[in-house]
Amino acid sequence: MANLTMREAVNLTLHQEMARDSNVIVLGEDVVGGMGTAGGPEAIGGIWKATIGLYDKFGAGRVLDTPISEAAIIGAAAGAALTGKRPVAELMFADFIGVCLDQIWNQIAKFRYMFGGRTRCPVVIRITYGAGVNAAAQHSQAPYALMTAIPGIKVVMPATPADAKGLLTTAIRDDDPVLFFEHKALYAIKGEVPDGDYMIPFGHAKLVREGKDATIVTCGQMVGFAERAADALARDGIACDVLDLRTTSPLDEEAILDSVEMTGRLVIVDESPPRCSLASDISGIVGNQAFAALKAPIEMVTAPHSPVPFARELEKAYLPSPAGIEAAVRKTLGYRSERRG
Amino acid sequence: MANLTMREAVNLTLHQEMARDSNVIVLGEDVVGGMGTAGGPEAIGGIWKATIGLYDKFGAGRVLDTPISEAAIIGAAAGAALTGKRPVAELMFADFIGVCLDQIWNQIAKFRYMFGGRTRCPVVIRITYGAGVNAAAQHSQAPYALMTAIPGIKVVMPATPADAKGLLTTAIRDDDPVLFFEHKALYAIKGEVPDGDYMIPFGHAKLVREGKDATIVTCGQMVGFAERAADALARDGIACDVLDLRTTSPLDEEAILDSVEMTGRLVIVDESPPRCSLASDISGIVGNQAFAALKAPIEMVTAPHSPVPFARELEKAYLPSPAGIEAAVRKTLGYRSERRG
Amino acid sequence: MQLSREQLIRAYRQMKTIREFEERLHTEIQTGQIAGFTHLYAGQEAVAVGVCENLTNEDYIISTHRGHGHCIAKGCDVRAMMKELFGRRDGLCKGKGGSMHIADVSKGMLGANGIVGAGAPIAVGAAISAKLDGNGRVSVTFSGDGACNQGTTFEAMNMAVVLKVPVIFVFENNHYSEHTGHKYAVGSGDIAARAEAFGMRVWRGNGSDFFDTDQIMREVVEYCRTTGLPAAVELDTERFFGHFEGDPQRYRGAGEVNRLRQERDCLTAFRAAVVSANLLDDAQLDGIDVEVLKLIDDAVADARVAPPPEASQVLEDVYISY
Amino acid sequence: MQLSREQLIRAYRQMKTIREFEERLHTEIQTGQIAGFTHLYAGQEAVAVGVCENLTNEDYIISTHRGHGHCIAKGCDVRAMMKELFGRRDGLCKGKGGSMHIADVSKGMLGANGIVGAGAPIAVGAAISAKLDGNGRVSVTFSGDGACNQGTTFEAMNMAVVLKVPVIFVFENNHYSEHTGHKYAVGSGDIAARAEAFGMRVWRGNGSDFFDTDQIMREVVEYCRTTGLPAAVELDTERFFGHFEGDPQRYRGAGEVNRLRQERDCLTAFRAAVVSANLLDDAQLDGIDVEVLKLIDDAVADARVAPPPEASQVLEDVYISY
Ligand SMILES: Cc1ncc(C[n+]2csc(CCOP(=O)(O)OP(=O)(O)O)c2C)c(N)n1
Ligand SMILES: Cc1ncc(C[n+]2csc(CCOP(=O)(O)OP(=O)(O)O)c2C)c(N)n1
Ligand SMILES: [Mg+2]
Ligand SMILES: [Mg+2]
Repeated sequence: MANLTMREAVNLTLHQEMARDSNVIVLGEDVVGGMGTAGGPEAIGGIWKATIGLYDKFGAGRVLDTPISEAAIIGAAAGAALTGKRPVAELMFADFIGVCLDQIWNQIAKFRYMFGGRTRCPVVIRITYGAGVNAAAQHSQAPYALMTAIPGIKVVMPATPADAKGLLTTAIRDDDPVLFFEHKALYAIKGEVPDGDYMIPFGHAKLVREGKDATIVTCGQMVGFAERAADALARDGIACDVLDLRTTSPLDEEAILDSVEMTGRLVIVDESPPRCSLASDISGIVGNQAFAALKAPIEMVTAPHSPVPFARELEKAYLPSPAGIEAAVRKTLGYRSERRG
Repeated sequence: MANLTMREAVNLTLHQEMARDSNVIVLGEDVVGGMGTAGGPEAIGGIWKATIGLYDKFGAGRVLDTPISEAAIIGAAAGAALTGKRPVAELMFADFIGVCLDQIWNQIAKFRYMFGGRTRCPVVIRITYGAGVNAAAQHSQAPYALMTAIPGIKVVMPATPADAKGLLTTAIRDDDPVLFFEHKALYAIKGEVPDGDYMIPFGHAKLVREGKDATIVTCGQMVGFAERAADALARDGIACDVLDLRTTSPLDEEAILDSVEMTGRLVIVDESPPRCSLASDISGIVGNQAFAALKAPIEMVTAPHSPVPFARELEKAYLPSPAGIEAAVRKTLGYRSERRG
Repeated sequence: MQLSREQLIRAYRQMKTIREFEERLHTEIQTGQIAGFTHLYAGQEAVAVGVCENLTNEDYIISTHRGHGHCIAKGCDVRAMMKELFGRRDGLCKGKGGSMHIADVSKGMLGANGIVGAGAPIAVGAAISAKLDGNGRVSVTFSGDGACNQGTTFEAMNMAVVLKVPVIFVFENNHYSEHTGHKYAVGSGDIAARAEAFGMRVWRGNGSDFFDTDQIMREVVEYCRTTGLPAAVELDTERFFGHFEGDPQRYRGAGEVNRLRQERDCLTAFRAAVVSANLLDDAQLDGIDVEVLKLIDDAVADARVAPPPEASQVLEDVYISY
Repeated sequence: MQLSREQLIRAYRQMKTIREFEERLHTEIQTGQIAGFTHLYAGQEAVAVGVCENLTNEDYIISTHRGHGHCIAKGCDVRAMMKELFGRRDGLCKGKGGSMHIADVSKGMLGANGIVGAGAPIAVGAAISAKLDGNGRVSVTFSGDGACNQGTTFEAMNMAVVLKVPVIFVFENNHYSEHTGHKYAVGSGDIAARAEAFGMRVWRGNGSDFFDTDQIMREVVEYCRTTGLPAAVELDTERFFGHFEGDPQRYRGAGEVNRLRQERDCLTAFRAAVVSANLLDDAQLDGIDVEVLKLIDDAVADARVAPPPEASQVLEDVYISY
């Protein structure tokens, strides 16, 4: 075990996987840093420092610093994957999916299907996402629902440094394309990270708090928020299951349904705006498959239907909060059934 | 009244609105057709023929044929709208959202918000979408959920020629950005279209079949499918409310909730794959707000979690069918409550 | 001409196979048996074949929405291709891809592509693999005069120069993007000049002339293999059918297609050249024609009766494991 | 020099205002009062001012992530800008936009933009409006040496040529995109040549020299206004701070920033030129300096105590009606 930030955990995993498999390559904007400058390569080591040291260790052939051309970055990753590599592309901000969606949605996600199963495209796209650092409307979004909606890709949402390592290892070794979302507000959070080879299977949610009164389902940055809410509720004797999904595609329906069948009450916490969101997705599945078990309406705690604002006060109002989650749990607990049925 | 195809209704509306307001301009690939050829402009009149005759009538200044550069098309529409025009841009296939998402999602949808309410961006983007013509994975998608999820834009889904006219008129005169989805399999469908100035307000669903046994909510091409299912069920004495949403953003929650409160049973039909879909969106809203009224789990009839396949047999299996909708209604009617409560 | 007799025969057979494949599709489509959007390559055969004859089986190509010619030229199985277009279970892509996504990665054919401009960055990626593996392979991306206006094409060219990878940008200028003339839609009209502005070497040639194309491609492929650098080629060519099947082609000048078929047919030109130079004779070429026609006949006959996919297959091949 | 005394004073005041605005932000940001990502424009003032002094209030500009300078040069209210950066309710964008989205459409400033390359197509749209309205306006889009590798920039250039609209592509080559040198990331290294390859006229100049920039822009704006055609300008310039505030700038050569501040400071050069030519004297310029500093002082003092937005405002301004 080592005590690492999520940023360090990601970096360590990239080092380990590149050392393990010479087909793993890394590409993106400033993933080296300092190319073509007096300071020289690795002078900065990646804007997020997640790729630091890779260039020194593995060289320019496997660590490719690219121009500002996201569509070409993701497309190049696709082409390298179709021809035997395991590229790990970095998208500096999730909002930039806007300029490269085609390569994710219409190319990478569909190759295997369109080609009748006769190819594989093991691309990993690491994407920094989320609000909380006042980066405003075009650098703060959390578009994991948009990605979860796409058949053909897997979507990973680590909430801790250990999970970042375990899930990124799995992602890199996976033969399907994987989108790996790293929350920028979590980069500096520290945690114990297992040494050596560490893989976490996809599609298995993690129970981070246990309790029979209500179920809270969430992922990414919101896991910590939900834990704070659960801890506050626990002080009032209210015990919640808190499920960290870890991956939203595949989704661990079993774990969610098992918990809801026990508690009868569900709160879903989602950092994105509400419409066609992961919150509504899970609500739809649970409402359909655990209908009889539900003792109260499913509550969804999401961002509002608005872009992400800049000012501190506004961004705070935008993001779901531990207090908001707590209130939602109390609301669902306060519900008294008047169902006709 | 005139009996027109949806394609003709769209064309007529563009003619009327361009005649009415000189700020309305049209742009897109081959919206004129024949530019720089021996056959000359308007030789073809738009790949979908929806823009035919506009160039002859309104000239090159207002009908702009563009290179194959969707990001620049949508961006140019944005810039024209910020500076006083009412551009109507044509995106030839909804799948091409992949190459211009940024301009829709991060620019057009957010300008007013980012600029503190001190501007408007009245762009209309006409988008041809949907499966049913064997156009395969990259020319058949129905990504209205992706657009519905975006705060700052409105999403319109006409199901009939009359609605196409009434809703497109409203869209062009609206001061907010509007995405207008035209189903390619509906283009040749005929219907009565009101003459003259005809506007249909956004956010008002249309009840196309009435019945107290179950509610079917849908939009676009699926409206016709749902009607066929409802008609078949009616022959067995099962009467359904069929709601055509007309716009998915804004969403007519009232109409949906009113109907579900009466019937207690809801089937949502959605041409897209299931995850984070419009179906799940509505399921989440109804499950939360009409919980007590629900007598059975909400059923969602969607495409599977797969790309759109090419072969006829596969595409048929991919698309929701009237028979599948019928089965879902029967399933919800057959449900006997065993809720704990 | 530096080509052996075998090479000439092979080149002719390939071009002829593409031509007959497309001509036959054109008639089959009228019968309503083939669904979807089909873009025929007839007229441009000298490009596909002139390029691919200079490649090995291991080199990579990425194609466009107009992909049948590139597929055949790269060695894809013609019968499996035909079945794919008929939407059959044992089509090249199990009936899932169709015309716009026909592919055989095992042949280095990384797919037709329904998204104009999407192929170019993917080709850069294949060239990254080639460079890293040090196997001397090159990667070719075909783009039209329309595709050369798509942002991805430019990004890919710049990235190829920056990363110094052996990708060849082949621009097939057939003067039309859908129904729009290239003089209208391509800023300066000069596609190769754009590539040059990114700092790569460019070539220009007559894409309706197999020998010119072949000659240029020999140089280009040699250049890219030895330097590991990207290059671009603009080839002037003609399409003989509409943009897609069903296109009324009113944007064409009067008699334009007939004239092109008379004056700019790469097959006619090839035959004239090899016969007049006494390299092959008409009887030999006619013999190939017969064989090719038989191949296409058989492929169609096969495809017609081949079984369709099962409905359950719709959910196969989305993931390797999920 | 063809500029009047008033024009010289105005230009100096504008450049100085930008400089002091940015220098002050640099220190204010250390205090932690200003949130988010901030990209400072100091060093590049001659570009913004050299361009905008040749525009009218009615002409349009689209800016980048590094937008303060363009904003000020186009006449946006400096106090409201400062409040915006402090995230205040009556900031230029009500605290919703912040540094990367600062805008004032009423001044023809169509926004800073956090997405590299997004501005260029939008500028084409503004030029479409200008052309249609026949009002002689032009539209300017600023792009960096990094942005010139983004697909949208190319698409916009081609489209401007095709549609024949008066948009001016101003490329500010400050030699870095984030931490990467332009020699590495820009294929040929020659940005203007790319624009030229699309078929538009191009100019090149010294963007650290106000007079050179002004002179070129006079020609370019005149050209675009009269012909209605697009044009491009590549201006060589320098940024004095990091890419964003907080950037350790290890990619810089030893002493690089100091040297640039010594040798390539547009304000120093301007002062030397006008004083030595006896057009303005040091006292006059010093007087402007004092006024500018006071303006910035006041703006900061104001912004510090201005009220923040209400939480409820998060849902305002998403739509006009919904
Ligand atoms: C991104 C995108 N935009 C538009 C289209 C529609 N479309 C298909 S082919 C085509 C024209 C392509 O022209 P060109 O590149 O010259 O190729 P050609 O058809 O001549 O072979 C267009 C506009 C598309 N498939 N993808
Ligand atoms: C589409 C997109 N990709 C990447 C970024 C991150 N980013 C912000 S500024 C920048 C560098 C821009 O360089 P340049 O265009 O030269 O402008 P400069 O910073 O020098 O003013 C990058 C990569 C972004 N904001 N948008
Ligand atoms: Mg063409
Ligand atoms: Mg720069």
